[in-house]
Amino acid sequence: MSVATREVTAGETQTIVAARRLRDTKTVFIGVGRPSTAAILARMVHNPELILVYESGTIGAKPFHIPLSIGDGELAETADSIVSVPEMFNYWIGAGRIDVAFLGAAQIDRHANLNSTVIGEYEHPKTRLPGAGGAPEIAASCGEVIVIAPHAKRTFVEKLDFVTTVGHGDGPGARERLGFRGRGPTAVITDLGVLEPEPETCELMLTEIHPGVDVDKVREETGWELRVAEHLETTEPPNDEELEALRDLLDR
Amino acid sequence: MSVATREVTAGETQTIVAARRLRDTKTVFIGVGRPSTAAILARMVHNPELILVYESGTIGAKPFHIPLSIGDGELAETADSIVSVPEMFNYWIGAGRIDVAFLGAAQIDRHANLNSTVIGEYEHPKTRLPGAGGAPEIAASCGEVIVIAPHAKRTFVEKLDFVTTVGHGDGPGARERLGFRGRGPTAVITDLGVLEPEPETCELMLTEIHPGVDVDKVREETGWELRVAEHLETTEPPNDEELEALRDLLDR
Amino acid sequence: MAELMTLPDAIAELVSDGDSVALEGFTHLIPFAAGHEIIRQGRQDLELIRMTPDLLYDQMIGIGIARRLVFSYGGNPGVGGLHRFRDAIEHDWPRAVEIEEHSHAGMANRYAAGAADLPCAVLRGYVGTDLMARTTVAPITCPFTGERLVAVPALRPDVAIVHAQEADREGNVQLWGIPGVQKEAVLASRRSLITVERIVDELEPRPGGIVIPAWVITAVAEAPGGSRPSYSLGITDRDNDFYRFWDKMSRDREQFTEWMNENVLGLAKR
Amino acid sequence: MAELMTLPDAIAELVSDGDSVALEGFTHLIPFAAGHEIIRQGRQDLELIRMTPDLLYDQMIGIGIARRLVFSYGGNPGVGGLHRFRDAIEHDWPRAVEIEEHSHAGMANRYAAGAADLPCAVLRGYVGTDLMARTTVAPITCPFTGERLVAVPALRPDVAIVHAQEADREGNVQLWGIPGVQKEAVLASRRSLITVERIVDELEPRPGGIVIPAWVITAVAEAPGGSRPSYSLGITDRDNDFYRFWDKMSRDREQFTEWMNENVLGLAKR
Repeated sequence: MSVATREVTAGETQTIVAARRLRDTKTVFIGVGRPSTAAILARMVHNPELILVYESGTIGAKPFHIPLSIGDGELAETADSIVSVPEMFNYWIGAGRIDVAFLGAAQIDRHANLNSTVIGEYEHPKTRLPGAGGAPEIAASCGEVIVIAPHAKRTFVEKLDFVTTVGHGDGPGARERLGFRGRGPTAVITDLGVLEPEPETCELMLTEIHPGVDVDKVREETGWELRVAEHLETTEPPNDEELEALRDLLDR
Repeated sequence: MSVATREVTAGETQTIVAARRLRDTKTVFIGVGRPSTAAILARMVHNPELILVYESGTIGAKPFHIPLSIGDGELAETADSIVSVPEMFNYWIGAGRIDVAFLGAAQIDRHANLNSTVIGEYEHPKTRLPGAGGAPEIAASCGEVIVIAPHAKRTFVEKLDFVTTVGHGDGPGARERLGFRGRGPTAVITDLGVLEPEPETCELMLTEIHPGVDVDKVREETGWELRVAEHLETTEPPNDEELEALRDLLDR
Repeated sequence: MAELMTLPDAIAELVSDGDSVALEGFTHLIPFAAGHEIIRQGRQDLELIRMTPDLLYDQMIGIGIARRLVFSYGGNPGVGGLHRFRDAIEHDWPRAVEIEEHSHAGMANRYAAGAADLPCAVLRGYVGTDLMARTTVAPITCPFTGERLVAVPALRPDVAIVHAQEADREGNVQLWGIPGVQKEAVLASRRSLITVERIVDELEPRPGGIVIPAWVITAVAEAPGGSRPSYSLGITDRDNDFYRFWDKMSRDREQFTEWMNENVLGLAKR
Repeated sequence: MAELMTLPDAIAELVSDGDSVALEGFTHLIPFAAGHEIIRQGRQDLELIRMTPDLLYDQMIGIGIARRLVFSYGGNPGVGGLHRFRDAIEHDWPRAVEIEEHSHAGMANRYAAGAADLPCAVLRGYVGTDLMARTTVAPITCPFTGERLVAVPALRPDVAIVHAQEADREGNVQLWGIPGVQKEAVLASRRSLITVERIVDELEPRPGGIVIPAWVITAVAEAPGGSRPSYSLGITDRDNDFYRFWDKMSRDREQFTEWMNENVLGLAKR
């Protein structure tokens, strides 16, 4: 199907923007879903040398299809090396060998801290979420973290119900005080735009907005008084190569 | 060459007595030299199911030849499983999975503590020995330890120049106080006889003497007032099968 | 030495009511057949330990045989949540389940400490999170640098159950592909059962092959297809459609119960 | 990413005077060729780290380029002692060498801690021995059980040098057979050089094969036979006769010096 014939969706833009972030990245750590799609797309279009690392222990996986789980057979069959889970977390993640980690979350606060544990009280949750998985140590140790999440008021909240993963904690100096090696979240990529921590305060600020999205809409979908960058960029629209590659990938 | 035509040497008796000790053993941890020869002989004659574990990480090795080093290629080629050195010491030795460990030493005291570090002062040694290797943790963790050493006054000493490896420490209760899991040395097999710790005192006592050896000779070659068992056994002489197997093994 | 048994005999002999049981397999080689046999034999009050509960523990929790759950990620990988796991925690259905949750790094190191028979493991983790106050970890200081680290307690399950591709007749087991924490789980546990796709005369060494010697395994049972809907690399494929199906079907308590009755308990449709 | 270099260039670039250098290989895959190149290039005042110094460090110590030695077993495996190692410690010939010795368990865990970039590792060991007072270990208490354990400090060498069977043109390395602590040594070090028997177009996965990805390696250099008189499983055999020859020859300082001049430094016989 020719590219022209189909509207670009917000999700497509979000995935492509995430993929572009990996242009100069050596190694990326990815969970399943959109992050995995974005990383595979980046290998196809922006950075063929990109090394994909999955927490299942597959290092340098080269999947042709988008895996459903982080441990699909194709990841094992195409990996440069497969290691045990203890080795993955001790020798590879904990040691800080990964440049960029893609993470998702059910709740994000203004300092890019993440909740993937519960909505409501821990003892009597309204919604019990999957939990931490590898996220706390991944966010502490990887070179930088890029959060990928749908932009909605229930996701971008004033206060997390539970701090599963520390982004920038309570602001400047928090990560240093906690002894974290990585720089933490450098961007939150949503279906409306891109938020980046403002250097002085580590507070997420809207720095990029996707084509056709209204700033008020972004403010509306953010649970705190969202700051907007003085020079708000508009996302460069997905080009034909990116769109064709993404749609081809999704059709496989 | 027929067995009859050759005298049984003291060394042959020592090796065969050590091999016999493995008759009902499931797993044995061995260094090189006589211990390795004894364990391979035990697999040939006394216990074909015996599992040989070398600190090089080769588990279930089935060498046809006596290896010179603990890492000879034949050990790797015949092993059921090969693991890294950290895994060997953490998951296998430290966890106490090995029943019997054969150890040697340059000095042994009455409580079967061992020195393989220095003769003389540590700072200015008369003789610098190889050092600890795996011995301290092997002796602490394996089910029991069998020491194999030549019986000589300079080896069986009143006081060690350096405690490299704890046998029975200062006597009863010492191992428990140190938190060791294994029973420690259960026998010291020499070219003159067999010494075993006397239960009440944990002091090595001569319990078995090799054929044709005089007790006074053993006393003479022991650096402390050696106690002799009330009912001193005489070692059952090597039989033809044992001798033929040992000599065949050494000729390979 | 590992004893070769039928799966029913192995479960009957190794797993008792109230045991702490670790059925491991990180996405790959999940021992579904063994878990279903535990359900069929009506074991109760189990402490279920597993990094990623996955569909198997969703089934065991939903059927009501779990007293306690120790885990680090309770999701349906790539699909969403686990509805029986959620229902048990959110609404105590069919019974209340006590939980202890960790991070993957913590759980992996807890198994490694158990395999080394050490009381704890040391790592950098948990700090700054609300998890720290909700789980069993403790601060520990490096005596050389003074750095504050975190200790996690060793895991020592009563029984570990894992699935592998093959075993020989002596009970030596070989698995390949994603190894997860299976070796650690087996070595950390008091008893262990390994189900295998096939029994062979001799294990042929393979790339990525990990051999677990028979003498550290309690029992081996043949269970062809025993990891479905997970997979055994080179022998069966992961049934991704089933993982998607489970997400829809298992939302409803009655549908779930019916499905379990028909497909696991082998009871006739009402 | 690993850079493919000649061995002389790699040593020139990676190893400087005064560096702490770990040339690892547990009996198998000992990087003799790289060690000899370090000697030829006249590096000085090195801190040599290695579980089993073996003949290679006996040569480096005997030639006088070691300022300090960190080790756990300084013997000629199956043959006896190391005479140059002894002479240096007993008589400061050709120079005094500071030593720090550990047990194998301690050294292995020190490398593992380094590979995980943790400041220390915890184990059961050393207690009751005189070693404890002579080396860098520290008591540490399990916060859960109160058990007294021992901590050892992580090893973080400036350079790790190991030998492997093969690498591809991107610098991905595969080794098989006894893996020792090579992977840990490479991951624990600031820089790393891996010498290989051969460079191949593509690494063919093998039983027991361990692949170290190019992106954690600094340099790869082709050095056929580079582990002799140690061995590279499947390619060269261990030269046990040489290990026996070394025991006799190396007892004498002059013979040793002459042998090194002829066979390593490539100087004409006097």
